[in-house]
Formats: sequence, C-alpha cells, structure tokens
Amino acid sequence: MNFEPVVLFFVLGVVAGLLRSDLKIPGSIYEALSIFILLAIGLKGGVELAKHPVGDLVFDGLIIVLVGAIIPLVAFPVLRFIGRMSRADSASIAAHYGSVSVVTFSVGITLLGHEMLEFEGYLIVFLVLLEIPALVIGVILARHGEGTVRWGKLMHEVFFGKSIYLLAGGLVIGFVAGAEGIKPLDKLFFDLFKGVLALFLLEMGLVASTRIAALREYGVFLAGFAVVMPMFSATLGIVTGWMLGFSVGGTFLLATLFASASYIAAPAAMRIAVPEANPALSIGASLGMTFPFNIFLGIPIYLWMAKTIHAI
Amino acid sequence: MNFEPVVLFFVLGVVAGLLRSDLKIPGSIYEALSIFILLAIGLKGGVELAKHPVGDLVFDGLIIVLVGAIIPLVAFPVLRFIGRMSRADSASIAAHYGSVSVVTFSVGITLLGHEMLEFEGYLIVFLVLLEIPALVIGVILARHGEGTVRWGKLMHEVFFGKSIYLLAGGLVIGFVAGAEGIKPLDKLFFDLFKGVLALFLLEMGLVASTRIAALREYGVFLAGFAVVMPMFSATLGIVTGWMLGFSVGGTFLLATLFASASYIAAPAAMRIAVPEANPALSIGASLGMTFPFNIFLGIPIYLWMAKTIHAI
Amino acid sequence: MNFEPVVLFFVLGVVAGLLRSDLKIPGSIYEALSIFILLAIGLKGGVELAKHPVGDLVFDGLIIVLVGAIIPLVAFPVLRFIGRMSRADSASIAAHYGSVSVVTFSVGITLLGHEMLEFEGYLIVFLVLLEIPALVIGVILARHGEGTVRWGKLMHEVFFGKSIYLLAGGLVIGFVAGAEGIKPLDKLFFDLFKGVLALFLLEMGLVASTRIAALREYGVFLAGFAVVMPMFSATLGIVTGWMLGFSVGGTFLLATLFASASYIAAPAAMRIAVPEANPALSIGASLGMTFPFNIFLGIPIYLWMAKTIHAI
Amino acid sequence: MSSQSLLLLTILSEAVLEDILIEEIMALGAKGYTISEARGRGTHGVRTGKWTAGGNIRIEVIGDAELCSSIVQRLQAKYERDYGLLMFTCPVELQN
Amino acid sequence: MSSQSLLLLTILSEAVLEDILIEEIMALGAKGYTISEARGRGTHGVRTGKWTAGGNIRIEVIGDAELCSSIVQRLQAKYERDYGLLMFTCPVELQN
Amino acid sequence: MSSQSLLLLTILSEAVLEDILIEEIMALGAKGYTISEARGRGTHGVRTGKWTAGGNIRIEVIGDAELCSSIVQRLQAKYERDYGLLMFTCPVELQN
Ligand SMILES: Nc1ncnc2c1ncn2[C@@H]1O[C@H](COP(=O)(O)O)[C@@H](O)[C@H]1O
Ligand SMILES: Nc1ncnc2c1ncn2[C@@H]1O[C@H](COP(=O)(O)O)[C@@H](O)[C@H]1O
Ligand SMILES: Nc1ncnc2c1ncn2[C@@H]1O[C@H](COP(=O)(O)O)[C@@H](O)[C@H]1O
Ligand code: NA
Ligand code: NA
Ligand code: NA
Repeated sequence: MNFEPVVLFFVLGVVAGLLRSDLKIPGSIYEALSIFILLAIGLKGGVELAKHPVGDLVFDGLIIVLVGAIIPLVAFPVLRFIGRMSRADSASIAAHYGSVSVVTFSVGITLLGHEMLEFEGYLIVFLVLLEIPALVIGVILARHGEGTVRWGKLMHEVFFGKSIYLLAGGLVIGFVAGAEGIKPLDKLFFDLFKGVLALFLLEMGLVASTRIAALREYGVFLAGFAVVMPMFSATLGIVTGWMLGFSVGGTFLLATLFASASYIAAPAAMRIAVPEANPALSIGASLGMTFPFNIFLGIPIYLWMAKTIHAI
Repeated sequence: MNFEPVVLFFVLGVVAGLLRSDLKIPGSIYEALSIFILLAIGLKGGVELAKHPVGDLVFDGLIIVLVGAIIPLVAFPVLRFIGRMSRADSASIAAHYGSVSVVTFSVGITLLGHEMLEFEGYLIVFLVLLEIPALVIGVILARHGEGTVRWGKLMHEVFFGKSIYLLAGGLVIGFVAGAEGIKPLDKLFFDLFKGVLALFLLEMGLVASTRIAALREYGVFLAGFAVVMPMFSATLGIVTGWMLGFSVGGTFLLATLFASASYIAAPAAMRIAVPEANPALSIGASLGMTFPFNIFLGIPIYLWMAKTIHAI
Repeated sequence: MNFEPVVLFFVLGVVAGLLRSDLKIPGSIYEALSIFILLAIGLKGGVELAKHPVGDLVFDGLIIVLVGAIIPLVAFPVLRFIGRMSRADSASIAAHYGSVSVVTFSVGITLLGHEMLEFEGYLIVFLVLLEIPALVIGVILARHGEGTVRWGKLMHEVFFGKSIYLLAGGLVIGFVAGAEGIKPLDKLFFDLFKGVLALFLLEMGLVASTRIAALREYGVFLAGFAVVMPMFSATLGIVTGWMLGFSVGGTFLLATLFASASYIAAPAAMRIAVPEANPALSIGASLGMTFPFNIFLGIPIYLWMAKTIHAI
Repeated sequence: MSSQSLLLLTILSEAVLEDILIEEIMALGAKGYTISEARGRGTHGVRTGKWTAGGNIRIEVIGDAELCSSIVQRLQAKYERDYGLLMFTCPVELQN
Repeated sequence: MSSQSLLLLTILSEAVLEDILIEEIMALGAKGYTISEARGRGTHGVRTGKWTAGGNIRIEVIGDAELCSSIVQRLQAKYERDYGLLMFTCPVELQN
Repeated sequence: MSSQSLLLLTILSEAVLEDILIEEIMALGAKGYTISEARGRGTHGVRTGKWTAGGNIRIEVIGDAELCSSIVQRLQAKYERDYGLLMFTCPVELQN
C-alpha cells in the first residue's frame, strides 16, 4: 500500500462521490488543473530532454514505441474473444490501455521523489509518443477495412487535442528555454505541482466514484481485465527498461507508463473515431478500476519489480 | 483597528460593490478558493492534531462543544422575544451564530502570525465540531415539535455538505500523513494560504456589499444583535479557554471561533431544513454585519481580552 | 528577438488557435488570471510608491500624462485622413493606443529582471493615470460636439471598470501596507507572477489568433499603423524618460508603456461610449498586431534605445 | 421527419434545490431533464448567483401535458411558498 | 392548475450591454428577468465568449404582449444599429 | 413592430460534438446559432458535465421550417444512433 499522501485526496474524492456529498470541482477549475499538469509535465520533460543529445534517444524511442504498440494488439483479442465484447468496444478499450495516463505517471514521479531515486527525465517524451500508435491501432482494429475512418479528423484530434498539444508544447518550450530559462516559472509549475496534483486527484476521485457503478454493470470480466492488463503491460515495461539499461527509477517509470490507461486523450479521440463504442465501458475500466489499482497497488508493485530485476 | 493587510481586500471588495464596479469573481473561482481554504485549514489542523495524544482532547472537546451550544440557546430567545422575529427566523439566525466562520478564524490565525503567538493547533477541529450542535439546535428550535424535520436530509447536509466534508477530510489526511507527509503540499496549501485568503476576502467584500443593504431593511435591532452577540460569544470563549488553561493565542482563537457566525454551511443547511426562514436576514446579519465587525474590531478586541485575562 | 521564455507561451497559444486545437482557457480562469495580474502589478506599484515622497512624483506625473496625451491626438488624424477611416473608428483606435497594456508592461518588467536592471517602481502608477486622458480624448474626438456623450456612464466605466479598479486598489493596498505588510502575500502575488503571466500569454495567443484574421480584412494600412505607431510612441517615451532623468530601466519601461495599446479597459469603455466604432478593428490592431510586435520586437528595440540614449 | 407534439416545462428555481427537484421530477415519471445555470430577478429579489447558494437553475423537462401538470402541482404545493420558483410551459415538436 | 397565457421574450445580445439592458427592461415595467451566458454566431460574426466583453448573454423576460413589444421597440431603436442583438418571442403558459 | 414567424430548433447533444454539429448546421445554410452549456439525463444516462467530454451543449438555431427539418434529418441520420441527441422545435416570432 502506497501512503503517498496525494493519493489520499483520490480517496477523499471517491468517498465524497459515494456518500453523495455536494462537493464539486467546477468544470473550469478541472480544465485549469489539467492545463497546469500537462504544461508542467511537458516543461519538466523538455528541460530534461535539453540535457541529452536527442540523437541518443532515437533508438530507445523506437524500441519503446514498438513494444508499446504490443499492448493494444494483445488487449484487443482478449477483449474480443475471451470477453466476447463487440469489435468497436474491444478496439476502443484496447486504445485506452495502449495510451497513457499523465496523472498515474505523475504519481509515479512523486513516489520516486520520496524514494530519492533518479530517473531518465526524457521518458516524459513517451507520454506523447505512446498515444499515437495506440489510438491509430485502436481505430484500425475497430474499422478493419469496412467503414470509413475520418483519419484527418482523428489525426487532428490526436495531435491538436488539448492534452497532447499542451504536453508537446510544454516539451518544446522547456527544450528551447532550458533549465535556466524556465527558472522564473519554477515557482508556479514545479513547486506547486504536487499540491495541484492532489487537487486533481480529488476531482478524479469524484469522477471515478460515478464510474465504478457504471463498471459494475459490465461484470467481472472487465474488472479482471482492468487489473490483469496493467500488470502485463508493466512487466513489458520492466523488461524493456531493463534491457535498454535504464536506471531503477527509469525502469519503474516505463512500467508505470505502459501500465497506465488513458482517460483524457483516448476517450475524446475514440468518441469521435469509434462512436459506436460505449464510452462507459472504456472509461469505467480505465478510470474506475485501472487508475485506482495503479496508484494504490500497481505503482508499489512496479517499483518492487524494477528494484528486483536490477538486483539480479 | 486591525491593519492586517488581508482585510484591506475585504474593503476593496465592499467599495467595488457599493460603487457598482463591474468587478466580479467568477462563481467557479469562488468555489475553488473556498475548496482551497477549507482543505488547507483542515490539513493544518490534522497535522497539529497528529502531534497530540487525541485522548487528552476529548475532555476539552466536550466542554467546548457544550459551551458552544449555549450560544444558539441564548441567541434564540433574544431574537424571538426582544427582536419579535418569527420563530423560523429566530431559530435560523441562532444556528448561524452558533456555528462558525472559517474565514474569520483564518484572519485570527493570520493575526497571531503577526503577533508571533503560539496557539493550540487542534482548535481547528472545532471548526467542524461546533457546526453540528448549532445546526441541530437551530432546527429543533424552529420545529419545536410541530412540523416534520427531514433529519436524514439535514444530517447529510451537515456532514457531507462540502464545507464540513472538506474540513474533516483535510483533518483526516493531515492527521494520517503528518507534518512530514504533507511537506510536498506545503508550497501550495500553506505558503499561498494568506494570498488566497486575501482574494477570498475580496469576493466576500463584493458579496457583503450586497447584503448590507438587505440588512438595513431589517432595522437597528438586527444590526445591534450582529455586534453584541459576537461580543457575548467571545467572552464565553475567553473564559472557557482560560479555564481550560489554553495559551493566550488559543484563548483568543476560541473566542474568535465562538464570536464568528457562519455564512457558508449554515445558510445552505437552514435553507433546506427551515425554508420558511428568510435567508436575507441571517446572511445579512452574519455576513453583512458580524463578519466585518469581527475582522476589523472584534478580533483585535478579543486578542486584547485574551492577553488581559492571562495577565491576571 | 526576445527569447524571454514567457513569450513562447503566446506563440503556443497562437499556434493552437491557428491549427484549430480544442485548447481553451475557460472564461472564468481568464478572469481569475487577469484579476491576479492586475492586483499583483498594483500591489507592486503601491509598495514602490510607498518608498518615495509622493510629492516628488507630481511633477514627473504631470509631464508624463501630458506627453501621453499626445499619442491619441497624433493617432487620430493619421487614421482619419491617411487611413480614411470613419471618425468613430479613428477615435476608438486612437484611444486604444493612447491607453496602455498591463501585460506588455509586465513582459517589459520581466525582461528587466533578466537584465538585472533597476527601474522606478512608481512608473506602475501610470498604468492607471494614462488610461483616463486617452479614453476621454478618444470620446471627445468621436463625438466632436455632435451627439450626446454619456459622460457619467463613461467615467464610471473608466474608474470603476474592473481593470483600472483593481490596479488602483492594489496600488492603495500596497501603499498602505508597505513592503513589510505585503510580505505574507508575496508568495502568491510576486513569486507566482511570471508563471501566471505565462498562462495569461497562452490565452492571449489563443485570442490573438482569432484577431489576426479579422485584422487581415482591413488591409495593410491598419497593419502598418499597428507597427509604426508603437515605435513613435516609444520614442516619445524614451525622450521623456531621459529628460526626466530616469534610469535606463525606467526610460525603457516608460517607452514600453507608451508603445503598448490597451485591449482590456479601452475596448470595454469604447464599446459603451463609441458604439458605432467597429471593435474588430481596434482590438484586431492592438491585440492581433501591436501586442505581438511589442513583446517580440518592440521591447528589445526599446531597451536598446534606452541604453543608447543613456550612453550619450 | 416524424415529429411529436409535447410540452416543454421550464422551471426556474434556487440552485440549492437542484437535487431535491430532480428527485421529484424523476419520481413523477419524467424520461429525462436538462439543467443549466441562470441568474435573475423576481419577487424574491435579485439572485446574482454570486453567492454559493444564491444562484438559480433552469430545469427543463419535455413531456406530455399530464406529466408537466403533475410536476407543476407537486412543486407548487411543496416549494412555491418558501422558495423562488417560476414555471412555464410551451408547446414543442419533438423531432427525434 | 390555473395557468396564464403570456409571452416569453428572449434577447440575445453582447455581454457588455448587460447592465444597460436590464435597466431599460426594468424601467419598462418588467416584473423580473432571467439571464444566462451564451455564445454564438450571427451577422456580427462569431462571438466565442473567449474575450472578456466578447460573449453573449441571453435575457429572458416573461410578460404580456404589450410589455414585450415596448421592450422590443426600445432596444431596437437604441441598440440594434451598433450592437449584436436578436430578439424573439414565444407564447408560454405561466404555471404559477 | 414587424415580426416574422420562424422556428426555433433546440438541439441538446454531447459537448464533444460541438465543432462537428456547428459545421453541419452552417453548411445547411443557417444564418447563425447560439450555444450554451447544459447538463442533464436521458436515455443515454446522466451527463453531469463533470467529465471533460461528459457535458451537454444546447445549440439553438432560428430559421424557417425547411432549414430546421433539413438540420434535423441530417443530424438524425448521422449522429442519433451513437450519440446523446435530442431535438425539438417551437414556433417563435423574430422581432428584429
Ligand atoms: N418576469 C420574469 N421573467 C423572466 N424570469 C423571471 C421573471 N420573474 C422571475 N423570473 C425568474 O424566476 C426566478 C424566481 O422568481 P421569483 O420566485 O419571482 O423570485 C427569478 O430569480 C428569475 O430568474
Ligand atoms: N439564426 C440564428 N439562430 C440562433 N441564434 C442566432 C441566430 N442569429 C444570431 N443569433 C444569436 O444572436 C447573436 C447576435 O446576432 P447578430 O446580431 O446577428 O450578430 C449571435 O451572436 C447569436 O448568438
Ligand atoms: N425528457 C427530457 N426532457 C428534457 N431534456 C431531456 C429529456 N431527455 C433527454 N434530455 C436531454 O437530452 C440529452 C440527451 O438525451 P439522450 O440522448 O436521451 O441521453 C440529455 O442529456 C438531456 O440533457
Ligand atoms: Na498504457
Ligand atoms: Na459562532
Ligand atoms: Na499606449
């Protein structure tokens, strides 16, 4: 159990939701918190990126994106044939699990802070890079030839959807400005990060509480999937990170990245590209089940895995 | 006169309202500011609480809650028989004065900061504990047998209404995480507290300016009550704190707590539980009169009282 | 080219707008950011003001306001007779260029921070003082005898419009409380200033991107005016500041102040006072053209001018 | 386009009543509802929405005359005396 | 349920006019009004509400035909030329 | 006051569709539209607007019967199956 205090705010939100408290985070505040988190993470990544010769990352990047692409390709048949779910739903859920969660990732970074562990900062870049193949594969699986895909609209949704755009934008600004240039912004974007993350988790809890119910309707299979899938993805990440010679922290973060499921970028993109998929299923699984699993149990487990494999 | 700069923001708001400036704090921002203040105060209290063996507080707590319950029981007959107000209005106003104001309390804490005075941090717990008897007594006085009370709805409103819920939630998180665990959140919740309080007071001023007028309609009696009542309650607090052997700061804060009148939790709860009461009266008195009185004159007076009694 | 990182956020916003990203800053957040910036700047100015015997400033102030009044008086005939624009549009645009932009000014201050240059802090007072003559002259030019001016409404709009009111209010509070009294608020209003400015510039970019198009319709004249006018005004500022014996920083800031064009106070006031003027023209020029010109090219040029004249 | 004649019942009331009114409306058999924020002025004075519980909400329900009138009667009986409340109906053609 | 036939006058205009229009409407004898935020597009172009004074407001007034037409005439005369303004009426049954 | 009889078409749908629906509506020849935020419940369940893409929008278009019915048909055909969508019309008198 991870006693990182920020996750207690998630509990606070869930409880408020379940007890039908009138607590609400206004929509515009939620928007502002996500803009803040996305920009802050992006800036952080950009600053880190500026420290490395980008060339060196191309190879690692390619490997990570290719391995990441395995996730939706494994998830789809499981959902379709074992779970007996519709093609559209299977594809949409696969896309959610192929892409990543900025907040889960942030909780992971927070834990590393506590553990005083270093990590390869440029890993943040994969918050952006892993979205694209996941969503594209998801759509292809859903369409599978038949039906027309509005690729233009989809690609626009993916690249210029606010979450990816802000992450990428932050990366570029952080990269161009560098640690020195960003310093005047540290007090807002870095010093306040954990506090804002706590508030965001409070809102996530409020929303998750409404999703857990939705999930219940869809039985144990999906619930099981929402726990087993991240464990599988995390293992992929552990092995990949270890083979690429990442530090313990980096290996752990890559696992967390793979294990996390999207509930911001993917839902919006899938709602447009695969409208016949039921969003309650994908969001219910990723937000109602996988997200809490990851921040409470998954993350400590992944850290243990990373430490163990490096102890070999 | 208390030249604590934060209160100048209240003045700024009142003046803007009276001069009909188009200055507005958007509703969602107001919500966000209150969420912040409630959580921050709660966290602070929880951290303090963690430092004491809770057992020791039970006795003090009982006394304080019992004495606190005197306030609405005194206020009601005064309003009903001297003020000749309707049973419902008397009861509702009594409940407002029995419960407490987080912002008034915060201004008190800010002043102690200036004066370099310590205080028993766990007093923050009473921000939560004092609400309950006050509101319950208010409803009983209003109903007095006749009429049905939706106790379930009321209790839910009291305990899971956002203000109490966030205070209590903050308390628990602060208690569980402890000073160390909360440290990463300090930069948001504690360092920015006074600044956020200033912005909140600006909004309070804007709202108060619209309430002062409302109050005027209801003549001098209510205005007088809104000044005399807090003085009486404060005296209760001074004596209680002194007898319980609190520090000067603690005695002062208890007085401030008793003297403050609610304008967030109580109005919402009373609107549901005692709908026939006119909210313009209770909010007009507590926000339009008592709140400014407390932050400008009351608080310095209460501090003087606390110092004097301890000088005996 | 000014590589002050905050301006990169403006670019991020413009690009998002042009690429039709779904990135939006909620209206209430925009409001909150402007309230923050206006109050922070006002407080800063007030604190500075408190350091000087106000008497000394009266003469400088008079000169600066008089010279500042030249700007709209020059802009009007240029727009009316060279640009062949309607009397109303010419007057409204003249008023926009006569008054000032808090954000442009803030970017200027940020640059001085980088360059480790001091400046006469009380210059912030002119953010308030320069608005009034500009707007009044604008209305007189528009009406020119004929037509009735709702002076009352206009003056109210000018003095109690939120931007001026918050600036002035911040000035007074900062002045009354002084550096010491404001210290508890520093962590919010001063430490976070640059970060908030960055977020504000992001929003400005989003808005500007929609204005650039609007501007295009009105041909090269207005675009040219929007670049030449600030250069002219800046020169006025450089000379004035130099003659008044300001420091390099102060001279630069006065030039920036003169060169900047309003897009918050003036648009609102003109929409009421000169409704027949097309707001797309004035906002298109000031926000779509002059603002980006100033923060990217203007400000570095004005700094160079200030350094040069002081090198004489 | 096969359209169906129904009534649109618009309810303007205090934000604090939101949950309670929704409960009543669904209990009376409405198939759905739409809520949006509002502010305004009426016999109960200005409701600027500035104050937490000080704003209004607009609840809209589309249904047949019977449903609407049962809602109107229920709300009138239970809330009109003590709360700001305004209700009006207007005939609409449901298009889907 | 005793209902009363009236008109619902909906006014869509620029947010910057809010106070001024409210003044006019109350001066013409309206018993109340409801305001909500809106954005949109019309002959005066897109009004995204992104810009401070760039949004629209929807003002709704329930009253008799006479009141509505006097409001319409006043606003048309004074504001139609220079401001984004759209007004339409629809018959409603006031239910309380 | 010269008023003109038209239809007010109200469309309630998912916020995520905003840009797409606006495109369709303008393409079908609408002169303008008004958008406001909403939340609610219907056959697709509760839409609290809590979640980013989880809110509703209300799109209102004033136009003649022909325009409205063409919009209704287009949206029904393309979006009714997969998205929360409710459309209804009501006769209004355009006042300016
Ligand atoms: N004549 C009216 N026209 C439009 N809206 C009204 C009118 N009267 C009242 N309202 C709305 O209904 C709410 C409650 O009305 P009341 O109960 O009269 O205070 C007000 O806050 C307004 O939003
Ligand atoms: N045909 C229409 N349907 C719905 N709303 C409209 C229509 N035309 C204009 N509007 C609204 O009225 C506002 C002002 O219209 P206009 O004066 O034509 O710019 C616009 O911003 C829209 O919100
Ligand atoms: N009977 C109704 N009355 C009012 N609004 C409704 C009704 N049914 C549905 N809605 C609105 O239309 C949206 C979509 O409806 P649906 O497609 O049935 O989920 C809902 O979220 C509500 O905002
Ligand atoms: Na993943
Ligand atoms: Na009290
Ligand atoms: Na200027």
